[in-house]
Amino acid sequence: MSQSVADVSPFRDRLTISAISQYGPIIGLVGLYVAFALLNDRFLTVGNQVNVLQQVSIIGIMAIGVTFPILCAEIDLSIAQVMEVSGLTIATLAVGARLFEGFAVPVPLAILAGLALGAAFGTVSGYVTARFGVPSFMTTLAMLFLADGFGLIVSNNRPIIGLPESITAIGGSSVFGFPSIVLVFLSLLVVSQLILSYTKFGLYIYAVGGDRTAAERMGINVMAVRMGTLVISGIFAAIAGLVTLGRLGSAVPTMGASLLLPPIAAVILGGANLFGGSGNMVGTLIGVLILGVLGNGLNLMGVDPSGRLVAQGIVLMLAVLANVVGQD
Amino acid sequence: MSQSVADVSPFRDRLTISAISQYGPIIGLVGLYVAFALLNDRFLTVGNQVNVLQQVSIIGIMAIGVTFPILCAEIDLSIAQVMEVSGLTIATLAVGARLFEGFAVPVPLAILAGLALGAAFGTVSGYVTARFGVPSFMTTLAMLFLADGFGLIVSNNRPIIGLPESITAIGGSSVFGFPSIVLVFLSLLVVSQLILSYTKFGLYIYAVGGDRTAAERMGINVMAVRMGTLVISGIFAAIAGLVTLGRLGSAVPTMGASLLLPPIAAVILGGANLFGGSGNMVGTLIGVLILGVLGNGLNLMGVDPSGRLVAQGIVLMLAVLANVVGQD
Amino acid sequence: GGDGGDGGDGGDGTAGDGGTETTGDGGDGGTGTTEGTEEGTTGGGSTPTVALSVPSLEFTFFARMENAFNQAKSDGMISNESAFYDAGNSQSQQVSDVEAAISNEVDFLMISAITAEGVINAIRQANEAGIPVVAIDRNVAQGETVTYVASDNVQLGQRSTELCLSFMQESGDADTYNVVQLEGTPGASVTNERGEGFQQAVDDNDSLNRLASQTGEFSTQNALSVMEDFITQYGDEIDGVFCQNDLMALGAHQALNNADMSVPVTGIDGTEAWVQLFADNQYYGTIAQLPEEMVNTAIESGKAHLAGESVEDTIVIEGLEVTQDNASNYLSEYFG
Amino acid sequence: MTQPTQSDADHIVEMEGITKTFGEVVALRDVTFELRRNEVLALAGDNGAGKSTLIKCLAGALRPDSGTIRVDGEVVEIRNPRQAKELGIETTFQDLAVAGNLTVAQNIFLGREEVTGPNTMLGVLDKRAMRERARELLEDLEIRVDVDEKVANLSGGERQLVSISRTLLSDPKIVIMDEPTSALSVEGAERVLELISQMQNQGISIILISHNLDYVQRAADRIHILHQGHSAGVIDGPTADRDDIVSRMVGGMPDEERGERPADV
Amino acid sequence: MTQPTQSDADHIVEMEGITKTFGEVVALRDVTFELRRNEVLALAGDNGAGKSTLIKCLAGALRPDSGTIRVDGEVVEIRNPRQAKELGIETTFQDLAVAGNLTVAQNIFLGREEVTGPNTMLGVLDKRAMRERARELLEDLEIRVDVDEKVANLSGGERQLVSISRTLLSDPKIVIMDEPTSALSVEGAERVLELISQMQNQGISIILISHNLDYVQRAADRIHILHQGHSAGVIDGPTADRDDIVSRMVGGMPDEERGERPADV
Ligand SMILES: Nc1ncnc2c1ncn2[C@@H]1O[C@H](COP(=O)(O)OP(=O)(O)OP(=O)(O)O)[C@@H](O)[C@H]1O
Ligand SMILES: Nc1ncnc2c1ncn2[C@@H]1O[C@H](COP(=O)(O)OP(=O)(O)OP(=O)(O)O)[C@@H](O)[C@H]1O
Ligand SMILES: [Mg+2]
Ligand SMILES: [Mg+2]
Repeated sequence: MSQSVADVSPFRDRLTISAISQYGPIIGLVGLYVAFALLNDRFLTVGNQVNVLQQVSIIGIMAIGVTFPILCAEIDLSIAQVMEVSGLTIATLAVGARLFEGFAVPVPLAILAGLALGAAFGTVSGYVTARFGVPSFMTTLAMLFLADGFGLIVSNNRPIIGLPESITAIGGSSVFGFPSIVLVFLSLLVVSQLILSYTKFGLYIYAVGGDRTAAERMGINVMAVRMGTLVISGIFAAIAGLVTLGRLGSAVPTMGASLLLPPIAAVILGGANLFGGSGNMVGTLIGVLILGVLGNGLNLMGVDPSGRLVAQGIVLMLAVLANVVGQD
Repeated sequence: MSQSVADVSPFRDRLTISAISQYGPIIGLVGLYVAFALLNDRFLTVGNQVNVLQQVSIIGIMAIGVTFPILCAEIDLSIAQVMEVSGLTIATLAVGARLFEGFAVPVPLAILAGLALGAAFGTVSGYVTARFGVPSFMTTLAMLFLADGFGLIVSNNRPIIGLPESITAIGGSSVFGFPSIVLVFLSLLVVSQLILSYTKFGLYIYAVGGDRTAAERMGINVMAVRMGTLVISGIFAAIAGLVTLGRLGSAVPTMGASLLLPPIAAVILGGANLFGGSGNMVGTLIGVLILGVLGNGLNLMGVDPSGRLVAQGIVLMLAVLANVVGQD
Repeated sequence: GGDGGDGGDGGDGTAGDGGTETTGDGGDGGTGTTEGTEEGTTGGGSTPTVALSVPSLEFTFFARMENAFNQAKSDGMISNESAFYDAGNSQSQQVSDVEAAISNEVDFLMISAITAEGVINAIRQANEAGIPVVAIDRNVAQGETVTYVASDNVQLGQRSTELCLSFMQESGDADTYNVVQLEGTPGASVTNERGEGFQQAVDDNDSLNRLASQTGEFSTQNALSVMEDFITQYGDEIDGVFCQNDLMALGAHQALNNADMSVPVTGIDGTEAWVQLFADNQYYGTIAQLPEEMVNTAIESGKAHLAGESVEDTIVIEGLEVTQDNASNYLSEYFG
Repeated sequence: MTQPTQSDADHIVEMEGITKTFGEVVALRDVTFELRRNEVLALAGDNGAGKSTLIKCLAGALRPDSGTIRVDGEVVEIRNPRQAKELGIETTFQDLAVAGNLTVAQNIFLGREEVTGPNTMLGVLDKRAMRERARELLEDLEIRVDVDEKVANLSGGERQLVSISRTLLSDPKIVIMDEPTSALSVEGAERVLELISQMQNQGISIILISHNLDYVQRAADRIHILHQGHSAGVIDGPTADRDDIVSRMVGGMPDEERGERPADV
Repeated sequence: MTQPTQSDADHIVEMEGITKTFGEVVALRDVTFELRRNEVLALAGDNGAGKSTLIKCLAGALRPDSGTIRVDGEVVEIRNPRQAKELGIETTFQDLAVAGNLTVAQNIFLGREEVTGPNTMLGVLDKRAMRERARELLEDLEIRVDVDEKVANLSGGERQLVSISRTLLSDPKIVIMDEPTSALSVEGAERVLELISQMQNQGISIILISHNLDYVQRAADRIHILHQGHSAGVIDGPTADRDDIVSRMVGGMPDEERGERPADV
């Protein structure tokens, strides 16, 4: 908030928004890095760091997506199931299996259909929320059930293997030795941060998230913004489903299991306000990394499952505390 | 808000707070009852209705507990795991097994220890939240991991059977032909609603949930209130764990699985604001019943799993829409 | 220390080793296949109305049960009002499912419990309502049951681990073989039992060494991440991977593949997708469970009980060892 | 009602028979309100008289239970503030509509950002230009706040000034100001009064709500008084008798005027 | 600083060397402020001068970066508004501290509810009694709002009146009012001024912040003026020259006074 920074031009206000959250959460992350680097020699190897990135990419993509509604004081509980059903739809359509037995379509079309499905779920919950004022908690919960049911129907509840290379390459290949899934994740992150920082839509998300009534009175199309954020999070969930196909090499009907809380936790861990109006993608990245590094480090150290849970609890608490203390 | 009602004395303002939410959600519930009564003859039998109550009791008790933090603009993500670890602790202590091999304690002491453990989790997350301003989303997420880990340690990952009658009777016996678990649930509901409506603490929860800064400036001990709500939700989760022992007839290390979302969903479905300041226990009861009746009705009709999920999605969406339309 | 729960019940049966092909239905079980008619069961008619409650259709295993159940329905083995319940992995939901079945007054109830102990009261209610209970796949800890039809998870774990050992021995000679285990959801009885089988195999075979063990929570994705971390930590030390289910084997395979490693991987369940992968890997395998047979055997046992015949307490359905050799047979047999 | 439509030309806004209730609270009952082209019309009344409710109906923040609104002679339905803005109606609300989590510059431009490239939702913000213009604007108005400060951090008066400065950026036909000077210092208020007369000179028609009768008398051509949700008459501004204003605010329409339409409409 | 402590008896509040910065914004720099026993002291200054910041430090809503506060001669640390209340300091904040989701009666009593039985957190509220007293109180003050209405539904002025009526219920030694009349009609403001003089008669010491110089001059014994975070002197209220006030508000402490302590402290 210094007057002197005021002239540093374009990048300046990304820093402002971040300033509050960004330099906080990073303390927890750095602490984790230091701890694990001291405790385990393989942790800091390039290979392992690339692994971590790879492991967090799916959660990361979903976290980016759900950052939009959270900034707008909405929530999306359907991301895990939308991710699942979209992935399964792309797979079954491309292979021509299960529900689409004999109706194989070209890969690009299958992908488009999957993304459109994700967008459709977001559109329905977004519309009901924005138009009728039903809390997005409820509308997206309904979508959670719907998407889950559709997933069962589409896949006939069995894994699909033998996916075309052109699909699995998106999330499962290497580009100059770097995992493609990580590139997808990071590109989406950058694009999303640019949208937030440099477009009207991004600005309006903060405005609506901060004070919906004021935003409405200042002439913002609040309905469109609220709906838009849920559509985006649906699309991002679908993209996560798409890259999961490449990461797993197959489409598994349970691939969304327990993928609801981690993305949302990453967003909050990254300093976003669950009640809207503040946060950003850089924070989300940090939150995603904290969760990923924590899991990876404990795996490397071979902690047993119960010890692992206890350690996760304690370290998480310390990390968030460090973040908050770091902000003061 | 009519002036004429203003004099109807003591009960009056419970109606005020409720008026907004209570008469809304009930439309969805009534609609469900009518639909299932028409579709299935066994649905409206006394036996089945008692069943429904029995089925919702555990979720209901957790929902009551988590209503407190939600009204106060906090959230508790640890309820399912706290429920688990408390139940397991009571069971192992009473039987003297696993971690407490050979250290059997009298049943009342075991129960007290379990409830104290639940309260302890709430105290830790509540303290860190209230004192350092770490969002309760994060502190209770940390507690989720911790409680989960402790649960595994306490139970050594294995179910405990052969619980003393005096423990299982609390959640698993009948009183005049009425399931004891339902009585526990309804008594807790009444007590909680009384606390909300008639005590200073209850009033302060609404004040803090509505506007924390204003409440602070008006001289309310905001820290104590925020912390208090999380302690309460920990204790209620522990009580849920206790009665689960009676309902299941044993203590199972995974008994909290997928019990996070339903209680919170019930609270929101009951018209409470996720962002704090409005809602009540009557609403929570209605929300719990909507979820319970929906599951029970679809079970009775023998809808297949995918159809069931789809139906749940659609009906839930209609129910929340009905609620919102009903409020206008 | 009352370790009452974990699957000790099924552990005894253990008839001949299961390398055979087990064509046809219900070959191995104890009871004969009483195909004939049933005289006057309740509910009017020879086809009883039954209910089958399973933990979660998220697992293909139970989806196959559902298919077998529906098949039995359309074959007229059970009435059309028979209901299938999916508990969505929720303990209390399963209790509710049982209660729904009881209020529907089914002729008998088949249940695969999420945990043996979680349904004690539900079973008691069924007993009180006079509804016979057949336990499938997972037993119940207390209460009256007609019989318990299941694979033996301890045995499955041991056999799969030993299958992995035999692969390791085939692929290279060594004094000791380091195996890593991917466990299921902590606290779940299957996890405990399969883990016990793994431990037995390690104890029984001096050449087998447990290198590491971590939970993959039965999920492909978690297994993939855990396996990646195992590879980072142990690298070439890993000689083989035992997964407590096939979905995790898919994840382990993917991680090994990405790391250009080729070591034996075995799972349990006989999941279609995993078996399909065998085609080009001689060191992959699984011990397949045969849910179809469990359901059919359970229905027959239930009908036999209704007909007044006596039924054995425990019927073990042997797991079927599936490797590259019999993969295509297996697939065409069960996934047509 | 007997008035023929010929008067339309004089009135840029005509609100007729506006009634608005909240539950059993009647905030406005059958209020008729007319704003002449290019005049400054003050809206006065005791606390809770219904002033804010009335202008909210015109600004699209509330929808009346009954009554018609004409803007430029045409009957309009104003469903939300965006529609009001499309009709050229710009409003400063009493409970300031500002986004506390955004900066001063962002608030000033919110809803009408300058973009490079096509002006869609995904239009790229020209932040530098907006910051520049915001800074100039604030300097013009002698408002000493940093354009990059978050509005939540401003003092009460500063926040009000930001809210007012928003009206200057658009090109409105009608400006509504609900208590624009309530938190301002004497100098701040003076500047706002100047601003109002500048806007009038530019041909804008203005509705001003204020409890400060000095300001009202200085700025307003006419004064419309509300009393407990009813119209209490319209009187001339500069020449008005202060006691008359106050007695209408406190006691409502004088008996002699009751039943007839105010003479000067 | 050369002043011996003997003056303590006269001053119920002494704030010395108060500095408060927000990031790089200096809201208050080395401000010394003294409130005499049983006086009405007005705090005046341009928008953003630091008035609200100063009284927030005394009310426990903000903690100064440096400086000492003495109440009744004793150095105190006021960590939160509850501590301020314990010291007998009751405050009406500029951005009204009211709970919009609670009723008028609940707001009036919030933090000092009447309970039957022991007065703990679980004390049982005596709702009927509170509603009765709230109704009487509002009637006394001629505030026409329903005690069961939610405060969020009130008009701006009504909300302000509710906030002010809170001060009457406690038994404060010091009352701080930050712009209490900003949203009030002329009559409403009159009533508040009366209230202030009543409180003064009861022996309460009062700090009044207002931009309305008429009200300030009528009510205040002395006027303390702030200019851009610095003290711009203290002058006598009723006899003050209005131009002097304004010039200090706009230009700060006159040169001749600079460097010396205001004579009349
Ligand atoms: N949302 C609402 N719900 C219930 N009553 C309301 C609502 N909004 C306004 N009112 C009531 O309507 C009446 C008129 O309110 P309004 O805000 O128009 O008054 P006002 O003339 O602007 O007063 P002020 O000068 O205090 O701002 C008041 O009695 C108020 O309590
Ligand atoms: N939380 C904050 N963060 C940053 N700056 C702040 C904050 N609070 C106040 N300020 C700044 O401190 C200065 C003094 O603010 P203060 O609210 O005390 O002014 P004031 O004298 O009460 O003005 P007004 O008459 O407009 O209410 C202002 O410039 C304001 O922008
Ligand atoms: Mg108003
Ligand atoms: Mg101020």
